[in-house]
Amino acid sequence: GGNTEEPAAPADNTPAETTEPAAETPEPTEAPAEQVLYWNIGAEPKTIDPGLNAAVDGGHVINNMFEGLMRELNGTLEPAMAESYTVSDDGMVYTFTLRDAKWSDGKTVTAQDFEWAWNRVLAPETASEYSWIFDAANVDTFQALDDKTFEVTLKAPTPYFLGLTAFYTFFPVRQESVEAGADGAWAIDPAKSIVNGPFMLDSYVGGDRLELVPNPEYWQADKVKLERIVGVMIVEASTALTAYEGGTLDVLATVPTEEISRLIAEDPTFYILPMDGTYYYAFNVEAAPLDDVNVRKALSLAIDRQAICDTVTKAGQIPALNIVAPTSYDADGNLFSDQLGSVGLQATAAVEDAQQALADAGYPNGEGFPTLELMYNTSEGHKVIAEAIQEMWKKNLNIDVALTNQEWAVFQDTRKQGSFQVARAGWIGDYSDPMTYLDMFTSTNIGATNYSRWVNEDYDKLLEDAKTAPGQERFNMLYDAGKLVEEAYINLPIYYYTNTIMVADKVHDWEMNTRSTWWFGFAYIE
Amino acid sequence: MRNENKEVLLEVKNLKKYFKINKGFIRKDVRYVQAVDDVSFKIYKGETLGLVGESGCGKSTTGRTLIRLYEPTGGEIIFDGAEIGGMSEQELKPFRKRIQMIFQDPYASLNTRMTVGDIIGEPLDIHNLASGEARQKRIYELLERVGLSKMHASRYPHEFSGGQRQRIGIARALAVNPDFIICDEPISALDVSIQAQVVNMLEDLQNDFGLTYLFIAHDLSMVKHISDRIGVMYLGKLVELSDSKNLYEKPLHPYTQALLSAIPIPDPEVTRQKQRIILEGDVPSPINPPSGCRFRTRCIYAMDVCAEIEPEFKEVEPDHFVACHLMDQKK
Amino acid sequence: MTNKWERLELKAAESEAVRKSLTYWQDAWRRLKKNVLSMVGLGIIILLMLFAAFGNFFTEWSFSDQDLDMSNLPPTLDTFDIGDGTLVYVHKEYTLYLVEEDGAKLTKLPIEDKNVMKKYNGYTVDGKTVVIDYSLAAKAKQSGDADAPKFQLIIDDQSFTVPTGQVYNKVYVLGTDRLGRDMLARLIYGARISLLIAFIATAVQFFIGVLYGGISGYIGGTVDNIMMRIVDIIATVPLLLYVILLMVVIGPGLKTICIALGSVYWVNMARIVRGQILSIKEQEYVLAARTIGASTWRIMVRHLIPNALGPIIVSLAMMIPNAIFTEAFLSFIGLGVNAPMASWGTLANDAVPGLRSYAYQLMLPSILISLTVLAFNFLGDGLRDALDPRLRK
Amino acid sequence: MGRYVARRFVSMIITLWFVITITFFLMHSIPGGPFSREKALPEKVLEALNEKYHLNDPLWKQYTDYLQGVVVLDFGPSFSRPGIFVWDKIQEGFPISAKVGGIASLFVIIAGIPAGVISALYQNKLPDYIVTVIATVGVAVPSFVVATLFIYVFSEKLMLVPAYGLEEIKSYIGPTIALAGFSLSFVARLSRSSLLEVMQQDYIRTARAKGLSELSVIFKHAIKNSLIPVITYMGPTIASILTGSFVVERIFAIPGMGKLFVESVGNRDYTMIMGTTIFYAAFAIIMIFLVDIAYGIIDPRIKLGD
Amino acid sequence: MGERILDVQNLYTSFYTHLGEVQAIRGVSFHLDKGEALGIVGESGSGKSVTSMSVMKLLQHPGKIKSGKIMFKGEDIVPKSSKEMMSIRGDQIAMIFQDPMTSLNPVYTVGNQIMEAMIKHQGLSKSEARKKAVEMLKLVGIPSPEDRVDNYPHEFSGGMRQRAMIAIALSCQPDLLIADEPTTALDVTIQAQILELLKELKDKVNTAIILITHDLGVVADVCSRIVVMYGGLIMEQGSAEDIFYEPKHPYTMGLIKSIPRLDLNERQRLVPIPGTPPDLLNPPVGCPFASRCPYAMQICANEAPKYYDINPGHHAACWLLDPEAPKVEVDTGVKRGGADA
Ligand SMILES: Nc1ncnc2c1ncn2[C@@H]1O[C@H](COP(=O)(O)OP(=O)(O)OP(=O)(O)O)[C@@H](O)[C@H]1O
Ligand SMILES: Nc1ncnc2c1ncn2[C@@H]1O[C@H](COP(=O)(O)OP(=O)(O)OP(=O)(O)O)[C@@H](O)[C@H]1O
Ligand SMILES: [Mg+2]
Ligand SMILES: [Mg+2]
Repeated sequence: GGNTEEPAAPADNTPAETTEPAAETPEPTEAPAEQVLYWNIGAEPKTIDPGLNAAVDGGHVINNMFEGLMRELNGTLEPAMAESYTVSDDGMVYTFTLRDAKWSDGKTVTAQDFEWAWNRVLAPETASEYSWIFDAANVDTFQALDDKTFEVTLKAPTPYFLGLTAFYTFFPVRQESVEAGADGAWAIDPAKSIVNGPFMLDSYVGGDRLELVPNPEYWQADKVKLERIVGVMIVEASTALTAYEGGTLDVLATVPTEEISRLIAEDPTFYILPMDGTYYYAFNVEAAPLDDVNVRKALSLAIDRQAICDTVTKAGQIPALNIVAPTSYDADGNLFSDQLGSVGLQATAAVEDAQQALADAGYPNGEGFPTLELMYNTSEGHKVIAEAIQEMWKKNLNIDVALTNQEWAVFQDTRKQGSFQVARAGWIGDYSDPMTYLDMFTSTNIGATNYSRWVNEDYDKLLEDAKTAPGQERFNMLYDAGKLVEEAYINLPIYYYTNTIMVADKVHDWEMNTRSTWWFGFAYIE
Repeated sequence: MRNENKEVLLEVKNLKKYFKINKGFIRKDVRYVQAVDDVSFKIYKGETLGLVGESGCGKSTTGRTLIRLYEPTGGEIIFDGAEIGGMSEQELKPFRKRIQMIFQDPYASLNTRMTVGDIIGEPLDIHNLASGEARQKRIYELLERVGLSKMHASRYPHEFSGGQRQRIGIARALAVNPDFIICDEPISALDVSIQAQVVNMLEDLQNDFGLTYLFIAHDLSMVKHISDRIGVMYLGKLVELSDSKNLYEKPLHPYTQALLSAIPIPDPEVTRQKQRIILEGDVPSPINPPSGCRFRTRCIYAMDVCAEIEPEFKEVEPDHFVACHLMDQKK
Repeated sequence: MTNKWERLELKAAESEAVRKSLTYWQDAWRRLKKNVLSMVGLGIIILLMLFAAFGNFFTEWSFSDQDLDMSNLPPTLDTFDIGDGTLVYVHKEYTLYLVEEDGAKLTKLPIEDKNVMKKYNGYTVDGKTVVIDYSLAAKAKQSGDADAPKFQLIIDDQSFTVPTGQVYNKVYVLGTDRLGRDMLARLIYGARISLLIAFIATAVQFFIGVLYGGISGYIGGTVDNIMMRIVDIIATVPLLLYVILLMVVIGPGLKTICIALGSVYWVNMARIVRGQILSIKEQEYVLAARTIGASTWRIMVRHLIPNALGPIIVSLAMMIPNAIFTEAFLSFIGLGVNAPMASWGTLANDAVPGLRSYAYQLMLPSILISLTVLAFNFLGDGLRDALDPRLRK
Repeated sequence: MGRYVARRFVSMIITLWFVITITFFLMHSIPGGPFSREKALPEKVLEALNEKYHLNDPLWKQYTDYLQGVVVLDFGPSFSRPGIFVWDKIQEGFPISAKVGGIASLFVIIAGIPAGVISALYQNKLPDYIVTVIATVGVAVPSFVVATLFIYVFSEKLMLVPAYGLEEIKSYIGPTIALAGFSLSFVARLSRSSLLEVMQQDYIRTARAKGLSELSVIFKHAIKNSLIPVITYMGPTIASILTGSFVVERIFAIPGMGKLFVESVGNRDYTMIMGTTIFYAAFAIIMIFLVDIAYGIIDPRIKLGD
Repeated sequence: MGERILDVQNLYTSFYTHLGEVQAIRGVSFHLDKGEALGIVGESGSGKSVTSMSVMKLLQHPGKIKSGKIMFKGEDIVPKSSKEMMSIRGDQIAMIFQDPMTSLNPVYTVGNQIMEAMIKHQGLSKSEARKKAVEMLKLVGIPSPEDRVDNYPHEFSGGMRQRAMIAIALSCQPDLLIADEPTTALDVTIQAQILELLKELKDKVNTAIILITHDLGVVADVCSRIVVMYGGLIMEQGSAEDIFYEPKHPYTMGLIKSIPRLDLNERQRLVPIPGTPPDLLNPPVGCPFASRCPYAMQICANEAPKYYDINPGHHAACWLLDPEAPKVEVDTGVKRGGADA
């Protein structure tokens, strides 16, 4: 439910606009903290057009400028543009009633705006990279029943659909605005950008910074206290950290790995937050000797994940015992990842079991085992992990491993084509559901996300069925599917990602949601 | 003996060499120094042709063009029947062994990073004339021939005095046993006793091997001593060419006359009393030489015709060529 | 002396013994030998090469041996005496190591009581309770005082903040990297790659760059124009694309690195040499060489290049570190030697992010690279002087 | 001269054309495309993108179309940043890079050459060794280390300069040092060596014989003659300094154009790769041309034409 | 006349090369008065240039003045610092270098190089100096000097460069002019012009001139006194007439004999001095000329000869002049007069 607290008239908030002498000026005697937030966005977002964006950095900015039907606050979904919604009994039809929200130019946000924005994303000529997420959300049809009513029909009951309406691809945009600047150019032009979120664009300097100011028309504008957000684009994490420690930045989204242990000890403003993502290695099941499940098992058991998290990555990562990150819950409210468990994997190395598996594969004590090639994409961080794992395999299994690395774009091709033996991979969930992980390994995704080129018809069927199954029944199918992946040892999960962020003491009420996106709507400085 | 009977070794026909000079940098003001302008002469086998003239009149340029250090702007150079004026460096290589040059500047013409032995040995290496012991021997022989000693072989050019360096240059030229040597003021940097040694040496070589020289100098006494015939240049042109004895006794061109009168005599009394024809006026620039006869601006006999018509270089007496309008008048 | 006034027979001045004549190169070598500093440079280069070749006899570790417990240990350890001469070392990450036998044995102690919230780690050593309280770190940071203690070691109610002594790390003489690998071993293996790269780069510059630039400058005119435009093309077509292509086509390895370096590394040198040649080619001694029929090749090799050696030598020496880091970059891209093998450049690269805490990891390879360049510079200076007969001491 | 410039201009155009062609085909022959993603794009979207950016035209057509665009300075839209045009991006970034780079280049010249002079004057004496050692460190420590150290010491420890951006004059110090370090050292060593060469020449003796002070002997008579290798090196170096350095801009968070190229290769942003390459190449080629012209000014004996 | 401007006393100069010490000058003494022209002649490599470089204190790198004094205007300049020399050089002592090709800076115009000393020592402005430079070029006989001032040295012919060098040296009207073979590259007409100029300087401005040359004709023309050098030593010193008509040293005689004379009409062989000059790395103990001297005696090879005064101002170092020495018939080679003029 939602109250209809109308946003106050703009004149109240902008005394500078009035020509009248400031008779009442309730200037506080003691100057309050300047409500300006300095925030490092990192690399310049490729776009901040909600429909086109496909990256986290753009998502941060968009999340503060636009608002979808729902918004996640303090871990719960709250109605946002929607004042309320109803779900049909079969869980397939969602009917949203919009609240009286306005765009930054004063026009009302209508259901047609949503319809137009969603259609835009789906139109191939828009070339939205995330348009597939409508499929993933099982969206079948949607339409504006009237100005205030928006109806979405799903192909199957989809528990995570509602969550996705808080995701930028499902955000509304204004047709006039979008048409004013092709290909998202409107979004970075303060004159053309029309938004419905708490902040609007004040200036944008490519590669350098963007500045946001409160959107006076935002439906909760009275709760917005920041007067300005300066989003700088510092790519180098150590520079940003220096600036932060020098007090010129208030919010950091990444810190250099090497600094983490120091920060943990020294800096109470350093936070480690969970993140929906898994770091793993893919085994190519078509490449000998990895075509033998025992070999894959041996390799999977022989590594000490705890040691990697403690000494190598150091950012409070959690050793991963299966591929699904511990962020989504089943219909019974159990953490899916925990419930799924693992087949023999431990946080530390299960050396004996690993050696046994290798012997079963016909390589007792690693004898006769060919040199394995482990490939990662060029990056310092990936390199150390690979080096550590290489040594663990050497030590625990007496296996020689050669490391190779490739530039990212090349690596992606290599991985999709399956011309590797072991390849690094990582997956960030697109939505809060195990499906976002399990879906990767279907045979249809060979050449895409199923790097292992693993084919299992039962698995494909289970996932297909799960798409239409309701409630816990669906999750049971997913558990079964998860077990199939685990038993095949096609992946070697290493750890679950975390977010390492820093937020200055003086900043309050900031949000980072489960999709790891910043929200400063109600933040203030004190 | 008339020259017709002799064998021509080198013939130069209408040789021209202009240098482009840019005044200013980007400005398009391109002008040409007419360093050698339409010069023709022959050199017979076994003779020495002296070339004298004012400084800057184009003597060195003539010599350097003959040996193809400069690309001729026009004209032909026929050496032993072959037109070498247009040959490529490749085709020229056999001729490089036969034509040699002694440079005017003993300082700049030696590579400071080579020992004297290597400098002299280089032509031997290039033309595969000697190697090992024989090469060493030949180097010593050459050094002694030019009045240096064996032990100089391992030193570097900068350790020598000007005259000593010039001898190194001569030794280098002699190394290949050439047929024809262009001597560009080979002895002006040498002291007199060595000059005599070198000139004697050049003469000996000529007698022994039938060498031919183009001898550029301004020491007229030495030129007279060594040359069979002498050419006199003025501002890029050959103005007189004659048998040397004849030239000194009966100079026909007014410039030659002035030149001869200016020779210093190594005798304090004589030289201090000597009557000289001091040329009046400035030396004109080869960039825009005077019209007609180039000498007319300083010639005491200058006539109107001199400014209009360029005098023809012609044989006024047997084997005596002059380019002067006075000659026409006399006839 | 009865015959003082007797006539002296004139004889050819043959008497003097002819000194053994030296060639230019022998002569240059003699001069070089007298230059102390360049001999020092040469000595360093030889030592570095010996270090690369035989250094592994001085460390029991291999470049890939890891001990994650031993990560990031510096070459010298600040120790605390916790009584009875038992020494412990507090790691930058506030963990405790037992230091025995004066640094010849290190043991990471197991944490018995770990409290992240209150920021302390508790241990039992020799029956004593030892606690590292690092909550001071945050206070120290807030105080802004760089010297403020970041932790205290509490042993039986006694607290220490200042180390009581220092011992050399005899297990890992130059310390360890973040995976607990011996720095010395890694540096030795790194030397092999980096010195090889230095050698290749020098050779490429010398044999391709010098000749190419020389020919271009000497021949001049249209040939020069074309040759130098080719250089421009090579210099401006992006190396990164080319390298990626090489990686895909040929695959990673030293050979590919050689090809990558070889195809671009001479460009600067070619330009410099050409510039020099342009200014010396009209000199009379070059003309003189032409009149004796010297081939272009000969003029280049004997006359022009020796007279352009100054900048050539400087470039050779100065481009060495550049090559070393280019190799690191190529390795990073995936072209070069594979991890865990590392060159000096890679070691330096990898150590930069950890600069604040583990500066020695950056210093060591940097010092070696600098030393190499310095040695080459001194040798080069001496060589330059020695090759110019006009300059002599 | 005029003819030389004209001829040179033609050859510069041809050079540029070669650079464009080679880069174009190189770029298309390496794996990965602008739209390959970890999670493959739906067929229809990919189709639409390829259609939009003409990537499904035959390669030669893409090539000729691109060439036609370049002629009218149309470098096309960025493939990875929708709505952004390559030329705009370059125009935005270049002035910033050029400003930092210009200061760095100036610094290279006004500090590098005098350092070389001092080194040469005190050949094999203490100042020479000091310069040599500093120059060695200058080339042996790469710019990313210099930059990181600078920020660590001056921004973090001493808090003297801001860690990022270019708002204050002081902010230029770090990038300048990081950018100039290598070249400065190189120039110092190069000028030392060629100065030593020149100081041996006879005309230096002539200059001394005129009673000129040692300083004017050096600055007037020796330096100019010794400049050839220095400006040879400086020409292309200035081009690359002015067009920005990826590493330095990244570390000091300068919104210049140095970052564009490396980023665009990572993204396989074809038009951006081409645009930055062409821009840099054209710039470098012009600088090299200027160097050749400078040869003629410095040393009148050098004739490049004919 | 009479004011002593230069007095070189017992000068030793050596080059310390890696092969050893090249003793280029071994005890040279001579002096020079204002307005006087002293000629130095001698074998190539005998130390003429080194002597003059020593006076300028511009010896090349391994060269050092070992001992001796160089009194310039009564002051010894040997111990002077290079800073002090700076104000003397170019202004009070000027020098024309032997080698015109490499002595001019290739990258500056000739005019620029002439102007320099004038701007420095006479404080002329640029345009004044330029005007003066044009004048100087004209003075030394360069055609169309207005154009030529802007030429670079390599655009000049050898002789023109030499004249440019002369112009530089003369530009500040020095008190002492050292001319090291100033006319070797010049043709006779220009040479005559230059010699005229030198004479004029000497007579009108009272410039003292040291003229180094091996063209005895030139010395005969200009110099009143002559020094004959050989192997780093002075062999004979005297007035021009003494040297030309009364040579007492066999080397001087040899020198005179080897000159070809225009007035000797028949083409005949020149008479050079046979042999090679001594190696100054290990100079002979006795007379350096002994090995080439037709009159050499045992003593010549073993003991350096003393100077014997023949008459005031004329002395020579030769054992033949020793009163004890046996009298020998010498062919002095002198042929007086008889020119075509
Ligand atoms: N830089 C040097 N290093 C070693 N020896 C040198 C050097 N300069 C001159 N000499 C030696 O000093 C001696 C005297 O040389 P100097 O140049 O004075 O001769 P010179 O009388 O001027 O001869 P010339 O008439 O040929 O110029 C010569 O034997 C020469 O080899
Ligand atoms: N490279 C050049 N560029 C331009 N002009 C030149 C060049 N070389 C020579 N000249 C000019 O050509 C003319 C003839 O020069 P050349 O050297 O042939 O004279 P020369 O007769 O040898 O004189 P000298 O007896 O003084 O050596 C001179 O005016 C000179 O300035
Ligand atoms: Mg000449
Ligand atoms: Mg001399």
